[in-house]
Amino acid sequence: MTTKEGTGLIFEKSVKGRKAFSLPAPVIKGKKPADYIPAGLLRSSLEFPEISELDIVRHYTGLASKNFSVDGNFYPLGSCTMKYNPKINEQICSYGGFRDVHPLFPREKVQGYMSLLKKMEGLLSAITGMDGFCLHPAAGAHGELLGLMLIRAFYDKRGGRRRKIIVPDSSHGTNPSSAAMAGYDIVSIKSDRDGRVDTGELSKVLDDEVAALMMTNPNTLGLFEDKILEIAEMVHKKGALLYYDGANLNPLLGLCRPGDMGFDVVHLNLHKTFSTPHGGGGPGSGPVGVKEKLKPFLPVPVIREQGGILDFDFNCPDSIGMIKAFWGNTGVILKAFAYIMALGDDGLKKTGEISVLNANYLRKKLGQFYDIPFNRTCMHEFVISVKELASKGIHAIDIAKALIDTGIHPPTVYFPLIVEEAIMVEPTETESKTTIDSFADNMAGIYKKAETDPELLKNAPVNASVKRLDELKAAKFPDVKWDFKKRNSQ
Amino acid sequence: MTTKEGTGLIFEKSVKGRKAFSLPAPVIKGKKPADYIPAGLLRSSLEFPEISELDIVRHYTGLASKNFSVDGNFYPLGSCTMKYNPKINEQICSYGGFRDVHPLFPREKVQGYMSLLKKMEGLLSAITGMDGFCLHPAAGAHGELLGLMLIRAFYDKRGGRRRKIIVPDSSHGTNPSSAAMAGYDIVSIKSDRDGRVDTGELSKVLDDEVAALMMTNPNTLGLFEDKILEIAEMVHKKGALLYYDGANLNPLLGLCRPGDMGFDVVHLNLHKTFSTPHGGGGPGSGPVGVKEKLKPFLPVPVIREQGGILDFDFNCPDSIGMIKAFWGNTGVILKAFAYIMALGDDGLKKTGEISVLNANYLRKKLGQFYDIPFNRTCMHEFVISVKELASKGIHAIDIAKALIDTGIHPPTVYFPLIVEEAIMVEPTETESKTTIDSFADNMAGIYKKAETDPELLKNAPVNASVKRLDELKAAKFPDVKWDFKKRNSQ
Amino acid sequence: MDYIPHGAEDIRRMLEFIGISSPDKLYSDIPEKIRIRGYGIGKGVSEPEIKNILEEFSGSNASVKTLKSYIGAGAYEHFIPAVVDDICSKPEFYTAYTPYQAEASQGILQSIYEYQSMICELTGTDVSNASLYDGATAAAEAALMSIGKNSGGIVGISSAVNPVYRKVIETYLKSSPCSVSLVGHKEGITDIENIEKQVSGRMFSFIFQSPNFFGCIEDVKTVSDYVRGRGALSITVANPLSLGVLEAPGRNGADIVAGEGQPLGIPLCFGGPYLGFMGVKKELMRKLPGRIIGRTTDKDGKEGFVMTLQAREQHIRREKATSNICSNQALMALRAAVYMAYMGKEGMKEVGTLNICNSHYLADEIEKTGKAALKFKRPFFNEFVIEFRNNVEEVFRAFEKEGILPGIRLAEEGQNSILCCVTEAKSKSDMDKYVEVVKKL
Amino acid sequence: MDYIPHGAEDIRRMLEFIGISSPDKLYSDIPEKIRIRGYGIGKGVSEPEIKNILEEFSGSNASVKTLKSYIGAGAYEHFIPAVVDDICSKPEFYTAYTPYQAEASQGILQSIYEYQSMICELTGTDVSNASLYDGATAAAEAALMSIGKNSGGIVGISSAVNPVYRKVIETYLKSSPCSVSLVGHKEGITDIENIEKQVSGRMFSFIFQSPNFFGCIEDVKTVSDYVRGRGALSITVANPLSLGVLEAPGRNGADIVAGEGQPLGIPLCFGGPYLGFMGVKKELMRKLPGRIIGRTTDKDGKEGFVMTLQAREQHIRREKATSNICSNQALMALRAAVYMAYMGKEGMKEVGTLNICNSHYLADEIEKTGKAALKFKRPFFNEFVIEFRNNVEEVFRAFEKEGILPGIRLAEEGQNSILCCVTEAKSKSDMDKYVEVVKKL
Ligand SMILES: Cc1ncc(COP(=O)(O)O)c(C=O)c1O
Ligand SMILES: Cc1ncc(COP(=O)(O)O)c(C=O)c1O
Repeated sequence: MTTKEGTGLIFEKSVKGRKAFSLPAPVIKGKKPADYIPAGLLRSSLEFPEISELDIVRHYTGLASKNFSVDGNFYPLGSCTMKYNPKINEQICSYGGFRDVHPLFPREKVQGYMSLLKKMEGLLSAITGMDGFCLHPAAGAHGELLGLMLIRAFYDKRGGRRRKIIVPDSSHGTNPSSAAMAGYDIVSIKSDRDGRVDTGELSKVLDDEVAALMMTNPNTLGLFEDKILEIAEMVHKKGALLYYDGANLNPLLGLCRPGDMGFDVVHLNLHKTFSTPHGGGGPGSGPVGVKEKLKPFLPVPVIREQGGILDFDFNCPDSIGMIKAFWGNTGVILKAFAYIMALGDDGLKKTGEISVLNANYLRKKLGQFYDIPFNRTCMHEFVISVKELASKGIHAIDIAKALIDTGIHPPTVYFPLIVEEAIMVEPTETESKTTIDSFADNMAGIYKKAETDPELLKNAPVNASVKRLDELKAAKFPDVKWDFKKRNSQ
Repeated sequence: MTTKEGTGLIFEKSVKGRKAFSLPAPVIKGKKPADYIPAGLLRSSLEFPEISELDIVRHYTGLASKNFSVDGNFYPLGSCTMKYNPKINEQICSYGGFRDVHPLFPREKVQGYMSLLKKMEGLLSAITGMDGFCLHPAAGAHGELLGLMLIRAFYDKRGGRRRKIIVPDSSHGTNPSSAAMAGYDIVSIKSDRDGRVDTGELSKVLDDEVAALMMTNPNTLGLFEDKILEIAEMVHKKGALLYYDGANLNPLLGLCRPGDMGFDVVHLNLHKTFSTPHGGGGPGSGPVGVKEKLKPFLPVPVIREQGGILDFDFNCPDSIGMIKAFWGNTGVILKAFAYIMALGDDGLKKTGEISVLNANYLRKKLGQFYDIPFNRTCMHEFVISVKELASKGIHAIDIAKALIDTGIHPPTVYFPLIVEEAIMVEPTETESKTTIDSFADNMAGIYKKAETDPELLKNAPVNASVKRLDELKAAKFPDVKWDFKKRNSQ
Repeated sequence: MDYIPHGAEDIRRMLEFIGISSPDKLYSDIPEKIRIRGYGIGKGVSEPEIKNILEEFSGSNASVKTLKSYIGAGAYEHFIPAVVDDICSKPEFYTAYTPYQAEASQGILQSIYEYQSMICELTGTDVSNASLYDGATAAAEAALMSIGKNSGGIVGISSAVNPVYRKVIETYLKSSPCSVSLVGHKEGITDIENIEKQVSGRMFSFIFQSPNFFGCIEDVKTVSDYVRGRGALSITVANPLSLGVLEAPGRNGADIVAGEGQPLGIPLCFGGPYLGFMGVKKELMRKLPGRIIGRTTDKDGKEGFVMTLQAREQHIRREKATSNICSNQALMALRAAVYMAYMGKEGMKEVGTLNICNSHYLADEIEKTGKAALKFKRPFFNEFVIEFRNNVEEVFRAFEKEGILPGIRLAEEGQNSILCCVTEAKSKSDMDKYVEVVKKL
Repeated sequence: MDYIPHGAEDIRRMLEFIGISSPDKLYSDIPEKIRIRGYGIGKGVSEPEIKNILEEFSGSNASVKTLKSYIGAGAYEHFIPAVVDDICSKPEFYTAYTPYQAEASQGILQSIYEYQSMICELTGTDVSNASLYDGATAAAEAALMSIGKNSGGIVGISSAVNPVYRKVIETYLKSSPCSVSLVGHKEGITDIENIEKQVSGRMFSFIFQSPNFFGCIEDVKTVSDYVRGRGALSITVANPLSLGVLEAPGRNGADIVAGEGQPLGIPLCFGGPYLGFMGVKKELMRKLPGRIIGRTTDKDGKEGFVMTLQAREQHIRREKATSNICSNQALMALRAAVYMAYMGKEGMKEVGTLNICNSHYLADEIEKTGKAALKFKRPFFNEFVIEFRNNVEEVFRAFEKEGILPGIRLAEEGQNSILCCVTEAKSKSDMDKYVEVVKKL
């Protein structure tokens, strides 16, 4: 139930003298910070809210009720693989022997964790066909950055630094951005008429300065890059490497492996393919896998058996160094590990298979009304274009907002950039036919509305906690924090 | 977000072949029940729903969003003490050493539990001024039944069975009902003009056949029975006993004790006074405390030190026997124990004090608009009457339904029975002035609406997941279960 | 600590509004004589401290994770799906109360309606209530339902009913004009001839359990037919988890099916909170104790749910109510509802199958050792009585060494008998360890 | 097992609709050559089994519940209020994703706006982002913000900065035209003279930490004044929990305050997921990496929240973005937000006070034994370096016997030095046990 309590900022609910916290008494009565620390270093004031425990609970209960989520809503957010997050994995993560362990505990006291992480490296290697894995990266983009650093180190070691990274124009924004962060120049290539990497274009830009081609396969249109073996050969021939953005691995589970396609570096998104929750924007986990020749460059520490126990080895002369404090988002990795072990060979294969079946079923359904520019057998997702509705003044964003009113989270819009008025739909394998059918019905209804009563869509949403928000205003007059001073002077 | 998924019965979402469950393979492959059990004993069919794990999660997420709760809403349900349920207590209850313990484990393996329960008996005795406690009863009414059984056993043992129990007309329905279940005849006495036990009336009915007078103090009008010592003397003089319905103990915490008032038997509602959640209707816990003379009759088993450990003693010749399998709603008791230990003397006193302050503050506020028949300093709750609004066609139920539209759970209505068109308000000590003020404002607004636009109230609620429900139809044409057969033939 | 929200300024302003100087001015009704100065239970402590204190208590208990337990006898170790814990820890459910205001409580109401429907289907009955305290009190309430309020008579109970249930029923009936007659079992199950022999006079009802206390599956139909033939109600106490594979008692003639819902996703928790369930034939609907949820429509004709048939209840009927029950075990009913939906049609069958197969595997393997034998040669579900050749004390010592709790002692059924329970929570290797211990006796 | 909802009939109907006979007909794009037959990782297992397997892994780890740990060094054992766990386990929060669709995500958006506000207030800065991966990468992002994309130059780092952070910053900067200069500390804190001496050329920024790696509180003002005087940005890595009592670096001249948010209610969890936070001066707003949430209004003028200033970000700016960050640590930011609200104005002060008082109590008591001494005589918050007379191996052995982890070894700062951390999670009796061990050395 949406409650009044859920409205208003927590700062507006603050009342002098109220408190929620409960802490033990100090060891020595009456001691104050000033007894130990020079006054000049101590804080003059802190304007935090003052609020009771119940009021905090009500505040966030109210906020929660204003949020769509996988547990409450179909969430076909393309490229994000918003699949069901199994409850058992949340439970596992709360075990004391996982949750309350300091990362710097003596290794012999954390062999449970060490062997789990080691096993996880092996599982991911098996699933991707790579030779080694690093679990440190905190997200996909972090994995990309690491992957590109590895590529850099590889060329540095060999001699002959290369300065370019090729990305298809359909690639995810993090790809060029990570490459830039890793110090590379970006070369973008156009997709071909089928929506795939254009080998002609590729050969034009593939020169000795190219360090790597970054690809997503299936690509962001949901299409499998069927010339992948040819592309791999082209790239390798030029002495360049092939990078795999694993955000879209889901449909290939149990079917084929990037390692076998010729990829040299791979990152995975455990928060997509392996069902760990996205947490309202994170945390994620973006492990990186490499072929043998890149293994020496992996970040430290590396898990190795030493003296009868599994230990962290920091002594790797060719390593690029560290990319994160400690050893990765362990709590996330844990859940993905449980997921993989639970599914096993059979469950993973079925997962991939049904993600493709669901997407194609839905593609056929939506294709009855909507234009699907690259309309052929897809993998786990597909992209609609609503540019034909522009004449009615209806854009992808309007369709999205209208969906909110049906209790469905909108698909990704305006991505990939190569499709005008793009709506990118990924149902995932955890959604039932019933849910998919009902989504298709809603989309059909919206389509009809777009033709007959476009104003209605322009006004959507009307059932959410707010109506359409003014993003321009937000960017023009940034209000990005509460003004505590103003409040005090009121 | 209320979702479409939350609508419809789980049976309507069932689709052949879907499943959520996940179980290990049998020990010996291929074995079936029929290999061990005669066919005649085996089940022919079971029409349970077939539904996926995600769909179950969505189903209940949808249902949850249609429910008011303390975490989401102010819930001033009189007589029920809907106070905040501390999260720490929920956490504690999930510890493996509490949750995963079989009640028949050898005693020496469960000394943590045994000593906790023993300590809890002591704490409750201290809080009520009684000499002994039994933690077995599962709720207040169960405690009442036990209390009355003890009284019966007491007279049986002494010789001279008595057959009557006196209850005030303001008493809770469970009081007469429990007394009847315990085999007694019920004598109801009218309250006096102050809303309290009328000592004149009492003396008229107090004869040698009376086993006990059951009282709630403060009574259900929220008034302290100020003649309690006189009443106790009257009752005891007649050789009868005094029973304390502890559902309203909250305001007296730290202030005074039923034992000191002269009560011989007491039951408490841990799910009220001691903050354990009400769970949508339960579980509760209704421990019973007695004075020395009644101790021999307490149910078995009794916790006692035997051979260096705390053990259960089943060998109590005068005991009335068992009233529940095992030893009470331990999981509930646990939370109340943590609450009492955390609050201690100081916290409990403050709890009582503020529950009274909040009620009187709110009483004064609502008294500006509403008629409060017994309008004097109250304890933790008070009762409004809206009988004057009857001329506009507005009844207590209409006020209640209008409150739903403000996001507040309605107070108790039509109880106690001695107030016409009663609305019984109990804010509890965990609600802030802000929340109470906003409730008072809403109540004022509704009052004005009752005068100016009564139709509006008759139509309430309009913001809930359903409009006003037809209770008469429900009782006249009882539809109390899904018809699985009908579904199958559809 | 405490959970009071007010700052000093809040309190000042509230007192001012009331027109008094301090909160104790509100206590004028309370005789000075009985006022106290604290309970002497000590000062409160902070959240971190209370956590430490309770962790210590918890740490002094063994659990089914630290010991391998084969103890059943009314409370069972079963796999609890994570989904059950997750859903039932939603505050929208657990911090609500009885759905007195239907429009603000559709979540709980619908969940209970669904619970009732599944209990009816599982037990083969027409009406179920929204829950009772536990299996034993549910059986006692069933007994109370069957008797007249004023006329004497007898409630028969099989001696194969859980002895704790028998005790609770006896306690409840002590306040009634009726008495209890115990009917001895015959080789582990109820025997009609014994009812005939041992119950004379007006019998209101006969209570038996299936699978019974010894684990044996009763012939519900034969017993019910006989009992109903005598004009009495047939009351079956059933293990709901067994009903995924065993025939519904209601379909075999039981008038009332009651029992303990704990096996349906409820933690052991040292004995409670559990769940009393009860399903009855249509004719008994208006005699049912406790809450009942019904389906109806709102003003606009939209489907919705309400508490119904309240005229039976204490808040309306007072001393004439069918029962005094008010707070019940709704959250546990929700657990059971989620569990049943999760298991579904096939899962209920499968989990029942695992219980049967596992328990029979262990029983067979024990017998093979030649060191012990099944006491009753009857079909059983997940419990059985095993009689050891060795002295039972010695048996327990041997198991203790291996961290195994082999079952509970059943002195009445033979010197060296143990009631042993095996559910789907035991693996083959667990059971093989059990057998190893037996072999070495 | 798997999480596929379809029954066989569902699949049949879907295939039929698509017009194919089996799912593998959808794979025509995939070269036969690369198709595999399973990974060889074995068959899946059921939920109860996976639970057992993971319980076993968990059981092979020590935890701060089974050992008394005085280890800090970048991750801290603190009291986590139950409310934090409760709220952050609401599926409405944790099963959502980045709030791309604002109207369907007001809960998350508002919570982050509140988080940003509190981070700004705590650090004394004007703008905060919605989170970064962890403290080390936040420091590295701060360094990247400070440098020009194309021109070379230097980022100075104090050697009193956590060595792991230094390593991560170095790795990040390797891809840039800039290099890192390490500035040696002087008796535990940063020394301006050393910056002058050890950093020559164009300095873009100087990074130091307070309380620093040795626990010592830096003189943020003096360092910042000097650094800014040289035309560089002052970047302070701070422990947010210390800022309840210590002055906000932003008020003492820091341009960027970044760090590890783990102390704000985030479990240790063997090193992650944690929370990188960052607050900056207004002038740097458009250079901030990561997401920023802003307040705006809807069509009806009602207040609401959106992601804003997205023109800095990768999905719009691609290679020209301020950073590549996409998924971040939003749920951890929520934990921090709830923690900060729970502690509030007074609680932040009180928990800071407890850390100071506890750590000084232990330090004093250790020194009193005469067996060890503080390495640096500086004000500290909850960590300090202690140098033992005895050989450090022997010291560790003595503690191990008592189930105590006394801290981590700090070889670079003296043969027998230990970095010891004491938070509010330690009681007096815990610390007295520590001292007992020292006494007996
Ligand atoms: C195709 C693709 N690549 C990379 C990423 C980046 O992953 P992350 O958000 O975990 O940094 C995403 C995620 O949105 C993606 O969809
Ligand atoms: C005054 C009073 N007495 C007794 C009871 C019965 O308690 P329970 O619901 O726990 O059986 C109640 C609860 O509603 C009550 O308010």
